[in-house]
Amino acid sequence: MTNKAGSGQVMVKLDGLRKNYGTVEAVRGVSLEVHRGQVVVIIGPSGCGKSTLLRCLNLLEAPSAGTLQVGGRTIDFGAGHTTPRGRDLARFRARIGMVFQQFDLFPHMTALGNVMSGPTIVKKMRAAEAEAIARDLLAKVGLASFGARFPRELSGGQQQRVAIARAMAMAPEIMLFDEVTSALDPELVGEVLDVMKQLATDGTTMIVVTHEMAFARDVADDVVVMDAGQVVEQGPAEDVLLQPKNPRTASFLSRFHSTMSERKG
Amino acid sequence: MTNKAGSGQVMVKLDGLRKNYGTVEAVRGVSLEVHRGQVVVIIGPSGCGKSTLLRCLNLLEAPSAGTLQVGGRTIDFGAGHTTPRGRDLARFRARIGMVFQQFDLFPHMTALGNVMSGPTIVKKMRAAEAEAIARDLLAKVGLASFGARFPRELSGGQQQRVAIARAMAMAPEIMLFDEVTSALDPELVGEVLDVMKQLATDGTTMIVVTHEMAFARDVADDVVVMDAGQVVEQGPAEDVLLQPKNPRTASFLSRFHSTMSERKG
Amino acid sequence: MPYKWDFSLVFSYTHFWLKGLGVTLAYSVGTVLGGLIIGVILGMLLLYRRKWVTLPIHAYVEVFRCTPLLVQIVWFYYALPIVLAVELPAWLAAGLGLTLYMGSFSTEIFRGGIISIDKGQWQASRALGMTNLEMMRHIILPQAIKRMVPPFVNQSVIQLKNTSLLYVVAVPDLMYTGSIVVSDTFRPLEVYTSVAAMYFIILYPLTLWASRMEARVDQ
Amino acid sequence: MPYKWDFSLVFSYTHFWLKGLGVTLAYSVGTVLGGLIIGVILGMLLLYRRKWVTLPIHAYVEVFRCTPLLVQIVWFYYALPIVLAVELPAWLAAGLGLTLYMGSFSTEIFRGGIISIDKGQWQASRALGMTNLEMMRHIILPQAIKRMVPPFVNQSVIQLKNTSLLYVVAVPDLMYTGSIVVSDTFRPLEVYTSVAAMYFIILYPLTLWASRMEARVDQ
Amino acid sequence: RAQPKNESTWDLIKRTGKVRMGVFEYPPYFLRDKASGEWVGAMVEMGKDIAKELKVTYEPVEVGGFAEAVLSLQAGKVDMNFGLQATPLRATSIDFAGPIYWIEWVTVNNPKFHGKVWADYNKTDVKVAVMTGTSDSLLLSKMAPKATKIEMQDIAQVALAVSSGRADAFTTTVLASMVMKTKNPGLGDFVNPTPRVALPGYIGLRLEDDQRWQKFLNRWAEWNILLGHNETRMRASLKTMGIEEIPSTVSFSPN
Ligand SMILES: Nc1ncnc2c1ncn2[C@@H]1O[C@H](COP(=O)(O)OP(=O)(O)OP(=O)(O)O)[C@@H](O)[C@H]1O
Ligand SMILES: Nc1ncnc2c1ncn2[C@@H]1O[C@H](COP(=O)(O)OP(=O)(O)OP(=O)(O)O)[C@@H](O)[C@H]1O
Ligand SMILES: [Mg+2]
Ligand SMILES: [Mg+2]
Repeated sequence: MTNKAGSGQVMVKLDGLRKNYGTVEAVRGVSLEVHRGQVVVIIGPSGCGKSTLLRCLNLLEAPSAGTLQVGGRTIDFGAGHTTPRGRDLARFRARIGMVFQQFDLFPHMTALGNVMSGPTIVKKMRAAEAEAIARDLLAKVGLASFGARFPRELSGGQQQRVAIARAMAMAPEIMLFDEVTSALDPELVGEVLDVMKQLATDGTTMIVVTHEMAFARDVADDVVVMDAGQVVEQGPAEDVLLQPKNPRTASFLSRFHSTMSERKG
Repeated sequence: MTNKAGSGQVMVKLDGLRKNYGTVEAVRGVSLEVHRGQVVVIIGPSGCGKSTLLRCLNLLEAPSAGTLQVGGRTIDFGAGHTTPRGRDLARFRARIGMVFQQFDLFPHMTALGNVMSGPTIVKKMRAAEAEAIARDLLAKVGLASFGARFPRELSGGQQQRVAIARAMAMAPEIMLFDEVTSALDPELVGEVLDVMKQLATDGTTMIVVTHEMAFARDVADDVVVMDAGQVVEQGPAEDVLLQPKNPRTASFLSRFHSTMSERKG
Repeated sequence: MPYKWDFSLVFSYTHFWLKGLGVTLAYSVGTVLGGLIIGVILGMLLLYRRKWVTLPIHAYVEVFRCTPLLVQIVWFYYALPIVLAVELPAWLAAGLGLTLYMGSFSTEIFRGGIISIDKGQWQASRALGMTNLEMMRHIILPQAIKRMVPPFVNQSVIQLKNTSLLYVVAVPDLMYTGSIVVSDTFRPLEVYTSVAAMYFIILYPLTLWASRMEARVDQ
Repeated sequence: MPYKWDFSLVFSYTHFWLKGLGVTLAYSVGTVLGGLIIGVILGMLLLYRRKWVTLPIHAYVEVFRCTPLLVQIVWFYYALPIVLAVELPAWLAAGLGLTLYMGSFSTEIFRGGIISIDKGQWQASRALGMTNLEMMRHIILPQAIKRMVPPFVNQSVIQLKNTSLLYVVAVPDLMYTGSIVVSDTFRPLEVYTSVAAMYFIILYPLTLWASRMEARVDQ
Repeated sequence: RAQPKNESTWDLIKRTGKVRMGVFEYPPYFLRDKASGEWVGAMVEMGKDIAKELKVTYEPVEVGGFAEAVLSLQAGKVDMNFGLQATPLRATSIDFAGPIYWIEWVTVNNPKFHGKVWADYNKTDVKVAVMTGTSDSLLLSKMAPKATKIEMQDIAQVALAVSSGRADAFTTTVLASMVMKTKNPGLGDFVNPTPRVALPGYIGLRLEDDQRWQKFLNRWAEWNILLGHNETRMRASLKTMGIEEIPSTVSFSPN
C-alpha cells in the first residue's frame, strides 16, 4: 500500500509548523507531506499535540510559526505574516473536511439538513442539488432511510456517520478525522470504521488521529508517531507498527500489543 | 472459578423483577442469584435493560413488580406493596455500592473528599477515621498521592478509580458496575479494569455490566446474557462466552469474536 | 367605620382604562422590540473581544443597569433639551429611556444565550467553511434564541411594569390612568387592585408561555 | 437664559442623604435576605412534584411576578389593616411587599439553580445512601449556589432600585429623600442626577462582583 | 419648535402665539373634565385669561406632578406653572410672579385623633400626612415642627393614609380638603386649628434676564386678586365640582 506515498500530487505539506498556547508548546515544529489519495494515521500519547496539529491544518487554530500548504495555497505563519481572515479563511476551510470526537451535529436540523448545510450555506448551492448530493452520501454511510431523523433520534454511531457525510458533502480535497470513534460504545465503533475504510478505498485523502491500531494497520499508508509536540517516527504502517525503531514508539505501542495479545490469549 | 457459585451465602436474589417506564417494558421478569464473593457479568445489546436492572437493584428505580432480596432484607414490589422511602431507602442503598459510566465525582470536593463523603455524610463517621479509610482505598486504586486533587485535575481513568474508591468506602455488601470503562479513552481502560480485577481477587461480590469481553472471560464467575429485558442465557463464563447455546447470544458475541480475530489477524 | 369596597366607580372609567391599556401595551411592545434590537447588535459586538468595542458597551450596560429608570427617563425628557439643546417629543424621550434600559438587559441576555451554545457547534460550523455571519444566522442563533426566550420574557414582564414610570413625563399609561382615577374617585384600593388585575391578565399568559419554552429547551 | 447647574444645594442636605441611603440599604438588604429565604424554602419545595405543593407555590410566584410591586406595597400597607384588621408595624408592612416580590423571583432562581446540577450528581449521592437532606446540603447546594449568584445579584440590583417604590408609603429612602429635596430646592435635575450617581456607586461594584462569579462558574 | 438659544419667554410667546401652562390632576386647581377631556379648574381659567390678555392661544401641557412641573419649566417645556409657593430657597431655582390667591389651611383627623389647636399636632408621636411638593409640607413645618411628617406623592394617598389609620391627620388647604371630603365622605370633619394660617400662592417662571414676562404677570396677578376675579374663579370651580356650601370663613384674599 505504501506505493501511494511519493507518487501523486502533494495535497498537504507542513514545514516546521509550531503552535504555542501561551507558554505551552503544543506543536513544536512538525514537517509532513500528504499526497493525493494517501491515508496518514497519526498516533501518540494523550496530550502530545495530535488534535492541535489537525486543528492547525484547517486553521481552527492559527499556527504560531512555520508553513502550511494545502492544495495550491501556501501560507506562512509567524511574525511579519498575516493569516487569512473572514471570507478568505472560510473558503480555505471549506476545502478541508473535518470530523471530531464529539460529532457536533446541528441539533436543530435533520440528518439530511446537516449534510446539506455545507453546500447550501457555504456554497449557496440550490436546495434540490444539495439534497441529491446529501442523499447520495447518506446512502454511502448506510443511512439512506434516516434522512428525516434529528440527531437526538440517532445512535452515536449513526450520528458520527452523519457527521462524516456532512464533511464529505463539501467535496473536500482532504479529510481530517480526530478520534472519531472515541466517544462511541464499542459496539458502534465498527460501523464508523467501516465507513472510513470505504472512503479510503474510494481514494479520499485522509489524515486520521485514532487509537484503533487494527484500523491503522489495515488502512493507513503512512503512520506518524508524535510525542510531546514532535514527530518521533514516521513511515509505512507495517514498519512503524510492527518494528518501531524509536524507543518511545515501542513503549507506546507495547500497550496495544499487550491488549491484542491478551485478547488473543 | 465456577466453584464459587452455589456455595456461600446468597447476597442478592431477584425473583420475577419487572420495570416498566410507561408502556416501555425495560425489564421483563428477571430472576437471578448472586452469592458472596461471586462476580457476575451482564452482557447484552444496547437497550436490553442492563442499566435498568442494576438501577432497580439499589432502588434508584423502583421496580414495578417482583421480589428483591439484598443481604437479609427482602422487598416485594407491585400493587399492594410499599417500597422503602426516606431514611429507610437511604440505608438500603448504603449497603450497595454503585459506579456509573459517567463517574459523577463531586466537583467541589477533592479526590479524598469524594472518597470520604459517604462515611462522613451518610454514616456520620468522624473525619479522622473516614480519612484513614479513604487514604487506604485511594492507595488501593493506585492514587495514594492524588488525594488533594480535584476531579477536573484528574484524567478520566483516575476519576473513575476515585469513583470506585468512593463506592468502596461505604464497605458495601455488593458492588454494581455499569459500563464503567465506556466513557474512557482506550488507553485509560486498562487502569480501571486492573482495579476491578483486584477487587474481584479480594473477594468483593460484584455485578458488572461491561462490553469488555476479555475482562468478562478472565474475571467473571457467571455471565448473564440479556435481550429485550429478559435473561436469555446464564451460566459459567467459559460456557456462555465460548459455547453459547442461545442463538441470540451467539449472534451478539459474534461481533466480539470477529473483532478479536481481526485484531489477531 | 369598616371600609366599604366599591368597584363600581372603577368600571365607570372604561374609556380611560382602554386608552391607558393601549399606551402601556404600545410602549411595552415598542421598547421591548427596540431593546431587543439593541441587545442583538451589542450582544453580537461583545463577541469581538477588542477592548475598544467591549469597553463602551459594558459602560453603557452598566450605567443603564445600575441607575434608576426613573432618572433615565427624566434625563431624556427634561435634561437633554437643557444640556444638548436637543428637543425630543415626549413619546420619544420617554420611549428612549425605556428602550435603552431594556437594551442594557437584553445585551446581557443575548450575549449569555450565544455563549451558552456548545463550542462544538462553532467549531463544526467553521470547519465547514462558514463565515461568522453564516454561522450566526444558520447555526448559532436558531439554537440560542430558544434559550434566550425565558430570561427575555422575564425582563419583558419587568419592562411592562416599568412603563408605569412614564408618569414623570405625563404619558397616560395604565398606572398613570390609575392615579388619575384615584384622584378623581379617592378609591385607591379599588383602583390599584384593578390595575394589578389588568397587569396580571396581560402578564400571566406571557410567563406561562415562557415556562413552556423553558421546558422545551430542557428536553 | 441657559440653565445653570448647581449641585452645591444638593450637597447641603448630606444628613438627609445619609439617612435615605441608610433606609435604602437597610430595606434592600432586609428584603433581599427575606426574599432569599422564601426562595430557598419554596424553590426546595417545588422539587417535590406533588400538585398540592407546587400549585400554591406557582400561584404565589405568578401573582407577585405579574402584578406591579407598587400595588403590592399599597396592599400590604393600607389594605391589610382594612381587610383583615391586621395591624402590621409600618416598617414591616412596607417591607413585606418588597420581600414577597423578591421571594417570587428568588424561588424561580433557586429552582433553576438546583435543577441545573447534573442528574449524575443526584444519582451518585443517592447511590451512596444519602437522604434528600444530606444530598442537598453537602452535594447539590454547594454546587448550585455558585450558579445562582449571577441571576440573584441581577435581581438584587433591580430590588435595590425597587425600594424607591416605598415612596407610596412615605418610607424615606434615597429616592423619597430626593423628592423632598426637590420640593425644597426646586432643583430636580441636580437632585435626580445625584440620586442616580448614588445608586450607581452602590450597584456597580455588585454587578462587577457578579460577573466575576459568572466567569468563575464558566470554568 | 426650535427655540433659538437665549430667546426670552416673552419673545417666545409672541413668536409662537401661544402660552403654555403645566397642568396635572389636582382638583379644584386643575382637573380634566371627564366628559369633554378638556382641562378645567380655577388655575386653568386664570391661564386662559392671561392668554386672552396677550391675545395668544392657551395651551395646557400635562405634567406628572409638582416635581415634574418644575422640571418642565426649567426644561422650557412650559412657560408658567400655577399654585406654587415662593420660598426664598426656591427662588434661586425659578422665578415667581404673584401672589394670585391666599388660602387657609385646615386639618382633617382620623376618628381616633382629636387635635384642635396646632399645639395638639406639635408632638413627635403625632403623624401628619402631607402632599410632597405642596405648601402643605411648608406649613406643617411652620405650625407643628415636631410632628412626624409623612409626605405622600398624591392627595388620594394622603386621604388613604388617614382613613387606614397610618396617619393621625392630614393638613391641606381648605380648598383641597373640601374636595376630598365630597369624594370621601368617610373622612372626619375638618378642623380649623388655631392660630389660623393662610399662605399665598404664586406663578412659577423660568429664571431669565428679560423681565417683561414676570412684570406682565405681576400686574395681572395684582389686578385680579384685588378685584376679586381669582376668588370668583375659585368659587366657580368648586361649584362645578358640586361644592356649593363654602364656609363663610373661607376667603381667597389677604386678610
Ligand atoms: N486551548 C488550549 N490552551 C492551552 N493549552 C492547550 C490548549 N489546547 C491544548 N492545549 C495543550 O496542548 C497540548 C496538546 O494538546 P492536544 O489536545 O493537541 O493533544 P492530543 O494529542 O490531541 O491529546 P488527546 O489524545 O488527549 O486528545 C496539551 O498539553 C494540552 O494541554
Ligand atoms: N427513564 C426512562 N424512560 C423511558 N424509557 C426508558 C428510560 N430509561 C430506559 N428506558 C428504556 O428502557 C430500555 C432499557 O434501557 P437500559 O438503559 O436499561 O438499556 P441498557 O441495556 O443499559 O443499554 P445500553 O447498553 O445502551 O446502556 C430501553 O429501551 C430504553 O429506551
Ligand atoms: Mg486530541
Ligand atoms: Mg446502560
